Amino acid sequence: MPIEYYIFLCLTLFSIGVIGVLTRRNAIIVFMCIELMLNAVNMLLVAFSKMNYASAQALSPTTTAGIDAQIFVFFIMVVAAAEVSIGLAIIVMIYRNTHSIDINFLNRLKN
Amino acid sequence: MKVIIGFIILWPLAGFLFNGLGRNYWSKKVIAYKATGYIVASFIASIFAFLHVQTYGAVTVHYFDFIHTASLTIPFDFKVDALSSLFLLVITGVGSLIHLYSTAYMQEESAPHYARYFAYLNLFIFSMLLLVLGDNYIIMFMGWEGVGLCSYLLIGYWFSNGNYNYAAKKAFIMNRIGDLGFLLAIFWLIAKLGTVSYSEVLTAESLAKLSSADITGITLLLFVGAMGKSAQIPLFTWLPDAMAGPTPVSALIHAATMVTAGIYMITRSNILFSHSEITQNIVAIIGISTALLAATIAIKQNDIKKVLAYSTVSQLGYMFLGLGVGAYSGAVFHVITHAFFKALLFLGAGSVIHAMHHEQDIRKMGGLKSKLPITHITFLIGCIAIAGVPPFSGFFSKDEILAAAFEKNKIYWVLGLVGAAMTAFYMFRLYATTFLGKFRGSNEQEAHLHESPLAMTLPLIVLAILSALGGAIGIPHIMGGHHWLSGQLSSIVSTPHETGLSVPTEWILMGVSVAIAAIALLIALSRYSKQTDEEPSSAIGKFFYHKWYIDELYQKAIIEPLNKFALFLKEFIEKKVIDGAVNGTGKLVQFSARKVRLIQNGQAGYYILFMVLGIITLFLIWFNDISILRFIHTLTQS
Amino acid sequence: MNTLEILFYALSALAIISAVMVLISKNPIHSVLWLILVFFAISGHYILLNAQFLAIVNIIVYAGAIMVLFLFVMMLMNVKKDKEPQKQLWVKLTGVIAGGSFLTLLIALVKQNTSFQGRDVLLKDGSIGLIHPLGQALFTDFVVPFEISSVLFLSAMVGAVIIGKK
Amino acid sequence: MLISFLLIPILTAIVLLFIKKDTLASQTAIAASLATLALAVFASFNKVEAFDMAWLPNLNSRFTLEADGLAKILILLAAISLPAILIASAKNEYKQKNIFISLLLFTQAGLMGVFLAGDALLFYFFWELALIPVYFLCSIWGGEKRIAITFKFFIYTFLGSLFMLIGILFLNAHTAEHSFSIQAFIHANLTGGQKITAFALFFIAFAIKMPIFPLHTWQPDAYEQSPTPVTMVMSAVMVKMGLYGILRWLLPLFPVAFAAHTNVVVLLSVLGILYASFIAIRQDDIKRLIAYSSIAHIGLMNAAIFTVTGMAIQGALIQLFSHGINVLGLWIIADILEQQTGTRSMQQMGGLAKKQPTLAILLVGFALANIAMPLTNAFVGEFLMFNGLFILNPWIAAFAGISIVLAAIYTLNMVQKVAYGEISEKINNMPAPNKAAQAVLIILLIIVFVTGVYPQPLFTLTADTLEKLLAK
Amino acid sequence: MNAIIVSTLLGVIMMFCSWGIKTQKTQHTIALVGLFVLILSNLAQMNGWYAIDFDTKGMLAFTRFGLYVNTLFFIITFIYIWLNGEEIAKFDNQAADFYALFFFILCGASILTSFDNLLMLFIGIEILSIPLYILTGADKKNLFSNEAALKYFLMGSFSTGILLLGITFIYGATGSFHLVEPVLRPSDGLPKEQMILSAGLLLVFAAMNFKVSAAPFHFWTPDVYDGAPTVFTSFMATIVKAAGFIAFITIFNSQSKALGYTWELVLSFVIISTLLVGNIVAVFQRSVKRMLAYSSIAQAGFMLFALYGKSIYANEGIILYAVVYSLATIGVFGVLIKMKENSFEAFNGLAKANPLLAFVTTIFLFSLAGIPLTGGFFAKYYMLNALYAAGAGLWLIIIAILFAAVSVFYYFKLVQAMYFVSGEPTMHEVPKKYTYALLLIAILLLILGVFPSVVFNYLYF
Repeated sequence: MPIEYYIFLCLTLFSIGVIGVLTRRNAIIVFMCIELMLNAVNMLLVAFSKMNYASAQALSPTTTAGIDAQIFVFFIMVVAAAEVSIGLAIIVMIYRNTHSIDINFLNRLKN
Repeated sequence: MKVIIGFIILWPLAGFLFNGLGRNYWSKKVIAYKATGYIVASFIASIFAFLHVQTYGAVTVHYFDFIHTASLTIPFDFKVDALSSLFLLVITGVGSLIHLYSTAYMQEESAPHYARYFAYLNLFIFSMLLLVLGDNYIIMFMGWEGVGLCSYLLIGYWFSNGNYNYAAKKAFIMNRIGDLGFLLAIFWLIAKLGTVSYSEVLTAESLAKLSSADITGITLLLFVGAMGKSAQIPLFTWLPDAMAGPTPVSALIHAATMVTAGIYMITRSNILFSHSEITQNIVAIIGISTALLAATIAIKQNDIKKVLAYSTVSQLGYMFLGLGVGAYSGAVFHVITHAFFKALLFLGAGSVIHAMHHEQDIRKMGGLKSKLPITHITFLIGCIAIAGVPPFSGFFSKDEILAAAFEKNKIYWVLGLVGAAMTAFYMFRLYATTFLGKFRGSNEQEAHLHESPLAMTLPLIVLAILSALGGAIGIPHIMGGHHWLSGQLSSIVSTPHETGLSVPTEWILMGVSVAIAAIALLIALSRYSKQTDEEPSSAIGKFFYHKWYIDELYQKAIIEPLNKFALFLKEFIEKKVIDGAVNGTGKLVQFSARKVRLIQNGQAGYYILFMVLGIITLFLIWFNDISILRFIHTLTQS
Repeated sequence: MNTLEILFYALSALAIISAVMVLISKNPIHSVLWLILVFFAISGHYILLNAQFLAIVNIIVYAGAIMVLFLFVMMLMNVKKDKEPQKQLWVKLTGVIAGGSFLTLLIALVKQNTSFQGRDVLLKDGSIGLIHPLGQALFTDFVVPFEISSVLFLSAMVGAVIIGKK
Repeated sequence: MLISFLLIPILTAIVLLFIKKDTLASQTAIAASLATLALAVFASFNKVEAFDMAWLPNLNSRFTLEADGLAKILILLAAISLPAILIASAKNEYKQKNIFISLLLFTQAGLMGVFLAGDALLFYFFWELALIPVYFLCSIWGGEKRIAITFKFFIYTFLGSLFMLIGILFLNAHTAEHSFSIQAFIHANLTGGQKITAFALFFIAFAIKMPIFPLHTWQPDAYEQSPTPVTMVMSAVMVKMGLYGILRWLLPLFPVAFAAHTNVVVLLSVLGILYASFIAIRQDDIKRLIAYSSIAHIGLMNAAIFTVTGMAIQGALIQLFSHGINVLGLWIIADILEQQTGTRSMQQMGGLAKKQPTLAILLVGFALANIAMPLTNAFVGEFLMFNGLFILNPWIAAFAGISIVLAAIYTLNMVQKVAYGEISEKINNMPAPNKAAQAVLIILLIIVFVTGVYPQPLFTLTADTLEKLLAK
Repeated sequence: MNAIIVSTLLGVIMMFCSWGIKTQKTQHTIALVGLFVLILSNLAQMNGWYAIDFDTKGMLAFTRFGLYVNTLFFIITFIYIWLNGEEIAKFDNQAADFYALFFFILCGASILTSFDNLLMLFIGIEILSIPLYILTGADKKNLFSNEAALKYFLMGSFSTGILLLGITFIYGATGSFHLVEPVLRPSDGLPKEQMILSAGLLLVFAAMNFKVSAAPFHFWTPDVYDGAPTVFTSFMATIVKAAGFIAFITIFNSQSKALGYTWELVLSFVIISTLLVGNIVAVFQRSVKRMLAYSSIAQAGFMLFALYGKSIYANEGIILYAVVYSLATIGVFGVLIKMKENSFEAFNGLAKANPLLAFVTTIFLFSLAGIPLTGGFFAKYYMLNALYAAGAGLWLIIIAILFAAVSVFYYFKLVQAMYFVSGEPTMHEVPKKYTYALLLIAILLLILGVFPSVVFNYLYF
């Protein structure tokens, strides 16, 4: 499978995530869209990992080239989990105070 | 000699400092004695200097270097030669008399002001001496500006009066315009020759270095300076106004000495002037025009001092005519005789004014002949002298100029003759209206009429004698004299004026001028011994009466536009344009601050949108090689 | 077209369609569910790439833990079903255009890029995605970040405590 | 030796912060400034060693103080002006006067530093240091519109000096060892275009500081709004910083670029001279009048320097000093008038000659110096400067010469309105003469006339600078 | 390594303190002692003493520069905590938790000064950011604080996504997460095979710009700085930002020569827009806090100069700038904390009411504005020098200078309020000790204003 396909796929997902961030007002959905972006990146990393592995394997069959990318994905997930806990905590806090999670109403601070 | 010359100039300075600093401490008597004494001392020293020059010839003394730089050295040197020693005598001599006169004339002033007056007067003498003693143009210029300053201070002596202040300022500024010309001439000399000393500038080698354009330029600029100081067209209007000052001041500064500085300067640099035909013609034309213009105005004036003032302007015009036609010694001769009789006339007028309690309008006078006998006699002598009746001094000097003019150009002579006639006319108009007929003033004034004290009449008498006999120093050859003055100046004047006229012609010329003057004199006498001039009714009369409307013309054509221009600069250019631009920059920053901050609208969605757009922009810049940016980049890479 | 390719296209289509559905669902709950579907599709891709460990972790962590947390919070907030206010149309349009141009730009770059030409991704085979080599790597070469990521969790924990406390 | 020109004022200034009693503070300051003056006089007639110390090793910048004639004459001016100002304003009431005086001393230290610095970075440092105390002085003790006006002044000059900073940076980058010394700057390796760029960067700073038309609009406002003692410092000494910068830095560094810009700058300056003179004619506020007059004078000096003729530069060198003295005198008089009559409008004055004749005489004396009467100090300088201009171009000299007439007009206007005429109410209400200030004025006036009659010491003092400048 | 380990341990210790020790004062003291230990341990590493010595497998690389910067960060944090102990305690009864977060942040900062692998960069940034989200929202009842936290969090996560995409691209193109060698080969144009690589770098660039709040990725800054509790804004705007810059420089300085002139263009664009937005908008602010937020954007614009190219000035300059800017900002915020309101009017007449406080505030503001005699001047000078030494055109420097002049506008507005406007400042009681602490900072700034090299001389011994 040519790498470009994976790149296109992941970029598409990433961009959908971006569009989601730009078009939705619900903070949670926005946050979910960001998670989508991260996942798109994850997939791309794995694809690159396998691409590198493929080229390295041709030279040495026991190579572990590309493993770093998969580890990286692992760390991204770790970070994402931590981020989610904080993010949701903040969203809940806001909800407790304003009973809304609409980011459009978050404009007390401006100019 | 160094010491004597030093004394000449330092006595008046000492007087200035003494009177200026001690004005609150000395009594009027002390002040008067000191002030006069210093000038007399200076006069005595001047006599020594004069005699020294007569015996040993010209001397130059060096004191110190005023400016000494790599590229220019201006020594502080004094030079006493035939020309300056003559002027020294006139200045200190007439100066002493006028100081003496002033001690009585200014008696009404309180002591500090009295002292101030004498301080100014001493300072004036000092400046004037500086002017004539200097061995280079810079020192002359110092004196030149100094006398202008003193003139300013003395015209504005009664400083509470706004008009007087205005007159003083006008005098100073007009002088400054002339000074600018003088200064530029000095620059020109320095630029071309690198020196301003007479002994180096006025030599054949220097002349060789100057092109004819240079000479014309320099002489014209010098003449501009002379115009200002000696009240020639177009810078003459300050002089009549200068009569605001005390009358002795008018006599000393605005008749006898300062105003003749221009003649001194041109005579001093006559070598340059002789080499420029153009300048000479211009000098002559301006001189004769001024003479005529002032004479026409003088005919219609009713203020005793104004008449004399215009008469001075007119006589100065004559002197410039003389300079223009090359009769340098004639011009100097006229300066000297004029100093005598004009000082006399002014002092006489002062005596009249003193007696009349500061009434200056001749229509309110009349019949003073009997009340002020000494004043009357001396004034009459002055009038005769100025009218050019032989053998009084004015006749000789004026005639010398006219003869030279005739030789140069007949038109000058004719015009000069007309002027002479007018001079005789207005002087005797003045004399007749003032001294003859019946008294026309108030009874109160009549009751107080009195002859002036001795301190005032003594100078009058001395000056009257000088006016009468002063011509002796320049009796022309045809009358059997040997023209002492001309001989004196032969070392200064490069081309001593040897009249090329035949003896009969000269006699005829003399006769014509005397006849014309006599006729004018008689007409005036007969007309004005009984009556006075009323307000002029004819157009030309009004024109003369209003001084050709020249003041008004200057006001409308120069002063007002300049004032408006200044206001325009101040109110519009400065405030709106330049400061507007500066403040506008500040406002622009604030305005853009107001606008740009609106992008920060508080919406997280927008923020992220802008971030995405920002990324896109970065990509576009990076990958698409935006050519404008590349252009700017290459353009400014240094 | 072999099986792998068919699977690739099918999973890709699923992922993209679900992702789009996340965007356009009015109901937030539906969005969450669609997103879980996306994650499943991505996990499918991981399996396709023989990244078994990540596929499992993805399901467990993302679809399992994280998304459930999302769902949980959403339930907690009792968000009304289709009451979510929408942004103005032009804002949405701008967002779509911006995202679209971002995508176009990157795709254009990838297309121009020559270094990827002819390089393939190894599907199905390759042992690096298995748990054994990954674990080996994680505790040898990547032990430093592994340890340090604990700090991340610690701070997240402290943070949650600070914010969660009344 | 040289370092004490910085230390005395700075230490005194710090001490003053803790002296709360006004009279004691002012006496301390006067004593200190007189000590500085004594040092300055001594330095003027003796050879002084340069002071050199490592400062910023990483930047290759050294703490170098050195004094040639140019520096000495300005040090002397700064040293004269401060005691004069302090004595003349000793009676003035200011809140927290000790701090006021302290800031003045800081300014003096900054000025001294500017004149002595032999290292570009140090020069810039002091350049700003002289500005900051003035900012506070004007803003705290100034007139009604002080805040906005002073701020404009500050931003304007600060912006200008930032350009100079770029210039310094630029030159520094092109010197062999990244040095900041003047010598290294002179030998900087620049192309012609780069020289012009650097020239422009420096020139902007100096032009704003002087100021040259049309960058001058901060000045009249700032002078008007500042407390007069500060105006004196600004006008007598601070504006000289710009000219000093041109003589010390611009001319030696970029002789070619300098000569290439002669015509433009001279023309601009001459335009500015006339412009300022015309505006001065219409001023009623005595401080604004002096301000515009000062712009005209400074413009002349600038034009003279840019002619690059020995005579004109010589003239400018001594005029730096003379103008400082003259304008100081005028400002002291203006200050006395403002303090004693409560107004600056000349319309409301008049008759001073009757009320306080001594002051009126002094006013006339300084007015004469202001219009460069012969035998006053200003004549010597202006004469030489005009001469240089004439050698450059007679027409420009003639054009600039009009300002001689205009100067007479506005100065005499001032004299007439203030000293002469009927005695006005405000003048009539003036309290007893301020003897101390008058004594200062008399001393200054003596300096005016002595250096006007015998300027040779000033020529001797500046001879070495002139020689250096013309050696190029 | 010492610093990372010790700061983590200290963070944990502080966590437990919040249960064990109830008095705020003790917690404060422990935190300060901890910081002292941290500084010592870091110095120890600089002198070659390691607690644990093991191979990081190319994850971290400890350079003298990085370690020295760490020391400075710790010292500044020490000053910060020393100054603000009381203020932090005011929030909650759990100051220890905040201290713990500070230590975690310092751990993140230490990683950012020593990372040698993009993975560590990512983790470091996250360790730095996550506590910040919390600190921003620490004032739980305050809607502004809440809003700021959410905004910061959302945008921060978004930028993390961008960062990751960039890293992925770089990995795709080079097959490695290491950043040892310049990844781009120098060339005139853009070779086709490096498109993705440069795209990756650009995305990383964008994400880093976000972290250091450079335009057009600065939007979070004003709102977050404004909304966050002032005491934390102070920390956020200083250490955190400086650490971000160090990371930024580490990534790009080795690359910049290879990146060519398009890189200069991109950087110029960012620098100019950052300076423009920061300076221009700050002019119109009515709240001092918000003004400072914008000004910190403007300062970031200056710090970006260090990215322009590798030179000795860039390294020395960024250290100096970071220190000076941090000290001055901590000082200004320290004064601001004592104000009851954030408006300019609150400062009216401060000079009269408390001359010393007004004086130190003036020093801080001067330093921020870059007036000579304060450290800010040399900081700016070094940055300009770095810019020019890296071959930037003079035009960029001139633009920077123009904006520096604009910055005087708003900093001096505060000076004017304090000195020239009469009024009563609306402020809390300021303890003498507190003022003296501020005075100490001011004196430090003055020393740096005359002898800036004291900061980085240590770099060479």
